Amino acid sequence: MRDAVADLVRDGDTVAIEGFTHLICFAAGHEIIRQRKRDLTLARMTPDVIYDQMVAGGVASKLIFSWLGNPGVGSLHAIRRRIEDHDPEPLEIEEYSHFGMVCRYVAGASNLPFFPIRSYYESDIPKVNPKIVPMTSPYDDATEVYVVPPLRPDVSIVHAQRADASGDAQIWGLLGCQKEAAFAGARVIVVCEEVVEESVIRQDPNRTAIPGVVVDAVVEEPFACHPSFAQGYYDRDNAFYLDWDRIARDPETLDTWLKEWVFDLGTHADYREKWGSAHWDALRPGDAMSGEVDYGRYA
Amino acid sequence: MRDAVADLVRDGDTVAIEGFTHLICFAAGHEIIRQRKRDLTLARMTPDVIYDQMVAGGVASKLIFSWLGNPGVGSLHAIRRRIEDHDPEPLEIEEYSHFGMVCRYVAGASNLPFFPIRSYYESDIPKVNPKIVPMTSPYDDATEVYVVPPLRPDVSIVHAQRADASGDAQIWGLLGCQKEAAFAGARVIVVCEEVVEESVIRQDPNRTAIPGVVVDAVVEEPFACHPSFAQGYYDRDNAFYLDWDRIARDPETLDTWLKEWVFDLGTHADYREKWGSAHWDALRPGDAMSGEVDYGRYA
Amino acid sequence: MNATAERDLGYSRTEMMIAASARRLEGAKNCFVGVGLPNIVCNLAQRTVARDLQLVYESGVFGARPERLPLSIGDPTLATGATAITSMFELFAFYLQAGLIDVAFLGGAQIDRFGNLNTTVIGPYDTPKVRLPGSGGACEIAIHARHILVIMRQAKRSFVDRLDFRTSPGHSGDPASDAARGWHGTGPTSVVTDLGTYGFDDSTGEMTLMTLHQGMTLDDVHANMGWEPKVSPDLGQTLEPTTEELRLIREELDPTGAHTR
Amino acid sequence: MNATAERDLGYSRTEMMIAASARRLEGAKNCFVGVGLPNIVCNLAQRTVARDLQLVYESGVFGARPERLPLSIGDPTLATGATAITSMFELFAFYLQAGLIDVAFLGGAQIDRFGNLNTTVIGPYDTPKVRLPGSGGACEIAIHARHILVIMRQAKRSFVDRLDFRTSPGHSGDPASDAARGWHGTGPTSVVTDLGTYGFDDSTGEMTLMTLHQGMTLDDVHANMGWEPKVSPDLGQTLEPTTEELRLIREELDPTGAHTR
Repeated sequence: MRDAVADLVRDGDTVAIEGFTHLICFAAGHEIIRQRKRDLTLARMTPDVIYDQMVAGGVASKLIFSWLGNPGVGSLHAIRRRIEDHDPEPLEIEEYSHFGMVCRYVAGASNLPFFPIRSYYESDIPKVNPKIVPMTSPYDDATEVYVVPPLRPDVSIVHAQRADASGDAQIWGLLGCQKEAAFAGARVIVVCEEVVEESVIRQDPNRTAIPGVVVDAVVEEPFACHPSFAQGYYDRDNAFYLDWDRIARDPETLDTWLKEWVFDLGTHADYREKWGSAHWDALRPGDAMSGEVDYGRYA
Repeated sequence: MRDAVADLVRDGDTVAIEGFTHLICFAAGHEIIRQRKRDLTLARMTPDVIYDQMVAGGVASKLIFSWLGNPGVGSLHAIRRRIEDHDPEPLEIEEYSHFGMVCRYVAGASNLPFFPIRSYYESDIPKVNPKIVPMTSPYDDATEVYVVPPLRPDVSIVHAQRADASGDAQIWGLLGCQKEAAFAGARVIVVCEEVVEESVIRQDPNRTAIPGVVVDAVVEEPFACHPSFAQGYYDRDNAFYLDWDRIARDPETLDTWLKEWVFDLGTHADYREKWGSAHWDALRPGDAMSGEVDYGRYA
Repeated sequence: MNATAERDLGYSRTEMMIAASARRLEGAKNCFVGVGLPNIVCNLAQRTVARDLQLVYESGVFGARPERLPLSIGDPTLATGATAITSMFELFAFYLQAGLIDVAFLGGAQIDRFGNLNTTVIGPYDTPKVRLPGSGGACEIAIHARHILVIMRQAKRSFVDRLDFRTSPGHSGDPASDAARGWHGTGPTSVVTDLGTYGFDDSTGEMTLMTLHQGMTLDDVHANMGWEPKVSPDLGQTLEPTTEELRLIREELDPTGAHTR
Repeated sequence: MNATAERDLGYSRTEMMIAASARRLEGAKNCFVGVGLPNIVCNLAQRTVARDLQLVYESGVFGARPERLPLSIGDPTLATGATAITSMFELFAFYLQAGLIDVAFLGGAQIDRFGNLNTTVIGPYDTPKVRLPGSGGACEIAIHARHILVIMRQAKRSFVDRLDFRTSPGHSGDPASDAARGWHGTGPTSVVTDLGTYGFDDSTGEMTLMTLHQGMTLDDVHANMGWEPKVSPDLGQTLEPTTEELRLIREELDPTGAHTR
């Protein structure tokens, strides 16, 4: 992870760490904080605790998003301080609705100059974001839509349950916009719970979300999504999400947390060790197997 | 199948039987011929042998398509006779490229009034299809694209390997535009190799391509795609594809074939029986299992 | 309307809101579930008035069968055992924008008399007093879901005459113009608060008090509303939560009482 | 150039085309495979000059590992054991239109000197003499694949001065204007026929004869071309198929000789 972030994330980049509640690669965010990257534009549908940490860690000057909260808990206090009080400095924001953000990634992934959606009608959102512009259908119905521009992050970082050494990555459970964000990224880091043999991927090609052809680095990092979750591997650590509300409310407590859990640790392996194995054991779900399908051998 | 076609396919309808080389529901096409539906507009990316049969069977007055051939073999002679010689009568055509057709379904499925693509530049296709129109991006780059209109078939008929009684359908192998065509259809028939328990579908929800909420009828019909194939269930009957070239070249031979294999048979069960079990056994592939993934039990 | 009164009734105001909201899902085939209270409401409805209700989550889940109360709209319990999981693009495009969603729950920091909602900001956008989460999927949900049910605690600062920011559109105030919008959605259908339930007037699109919860008065409503509320001539009393509804909420859906007490 | 000559050479003209085409894939990371001959060419290249070549099919397959020669671009052998299978929307949008495809093979009933292709119709569109398959994916492939290799048998009726219909764009004849198109694709790079191989001139975008196959002459080329062909000053002879290439074609890729003899 250290090399991937050092090589591929550059000061001033637009970085998207995606994953909708699921597969949010906190380990990558921590590494970016640790390497003291600066002036990043952070894109994510839901900034979540990960971007609150990164904003508190001083890496970001701008946020592109569609829902700014601690899901199921409340606010992201470090981000709010930057926006409401410019504390310790202002944070530029550019906001969309979820569908608008998703379609920005789809347009970026598809090399489309714009993407039309039926949203934003009679909403104030386009008034505060000039990138959301109205357009009229050229067909007889002359339907009004809004269009959003493509989003092409300099770096997209997505987590997957498993990938092979070439970066062919498979995901199950919530898909979010991992695929779209990966294809949209100019550089792509795939982090996974397990690096598996290519044959495992090829056994079930319909499960492949991201092909290695768009991937620049593959990092095996178990529990990298903690406190978010990886379907079938570990549960969301809801206690931490709740705790973050307390931690982030007070800048000093937050700084102490960052020092203890990010800056004073060298790697995510240290982070795993610091939590201790009992913590990880408690997050393990029971089994719920998918069953198999037969692709058939045609030789 | 008889009831599904009788209830849901009406004279004059736009009908899409989709499946890109894979999962082409010939059984539905045969039933439509048998019920002597008339004046249909047939939409399909690749009309394939199925629409050659349906056009020869007299059900169609118009074709919407992007590639008109017998894949890997050559021409569709019945359709060519209608287009080139108006024999026995003209056939209206409306043509796109593959990407244009796919995006027509995507727009139809998404309730979008148009869909932009980077295609058709310097091609004569837009000259012969006024529904393909140029549009300029409203952003600074002012990129030129073409847009295609939504396609909303009155009836979409798609085949899947398995579905539950509610129509929740799972597909593996080539996906074509089964999902997009189903969501785009005003009425939807799902035909499948096997109707399975709902629990089988719910074991692997990422495999579900089409949810029952858009499905009007579910028909269990093994080998319904013959001579096309169903991944893991049976191979393409290439001998038939080759043979069709001979059959369709001569209108009389074709009429004899239609009589023998469609009109004189009551159901697809009769069709299966007429081919005989040895024929089906020969098309069975070996096994190539997908392996399982663990969704985890979170209770 | 204090702790004593609540104890007397045998249920909390939040439990009343949940029960009243869940009943509004009777007969619905599917429901787009939001974060927080709507999560509990939909799960209650599925166990009571709408057993075949398909739970849809903007995270991409259709037909969820959660074995526990989801901690968020992206809880792993929603994925395991669901009917279908789709990319978020498909969820928003093929399901929501295509008009397949029957009912969606929305809430907000501010609502006006026409059901327009603000979840973006209190104060000016560029110099916010309180920065709220923003739209999420709410803007498009308000436009495309066939019916919108709003659940909000009532207060003068949230039921306002004029929104600080319109995140999600409601009724325009002119039903003819609303019909001409050509949206799948018919806009907000009901608002359930801790004081009562509201509908929207067919001829004006304006929020109208339909029932008061047990123990609540018109004075309470006036005291907690930023405009002069329309009141139905047939103003009634909201049916109280049943024993079974309360049992489900307390034992199955929110055993720790985190959301409901 | 008759049956005797072919026997003397020890390989067919088709086998020569296949071998010459396959070599043009040297170093390519991935290739968009078309129906028919390109299928065999790509499978040969994967076994010779481009072992890591990822085979991509417009049917939605990336990284196919066919255990047998596919009967069509949608053969089930392409799906089993592939790296990824995507919807056709994603294949065309995320892979092709996004510029991820290195090389694609195209062919057609007609080609002009700038590599424009006709796969739609012979004769007028509304009153066709021969109705051809149409574009399929060819129109967008021609625009987005980084390089286009064309394989076609050469004849006056197919190498024409003027197309009956332009299905897929080639070079415009003005390289400056081509560069300004802003496409990922650089247009046709090579044309391989049964007579020789052609490149495209950097300054005019015009098809230029680079090599003649063993036994072919400039007269053969003139006799089978609808315009006066440009000839490279360094005109050479095409390398003949190797024993190993012929073995692969005959034993593994087309054992029945259906496509190659």
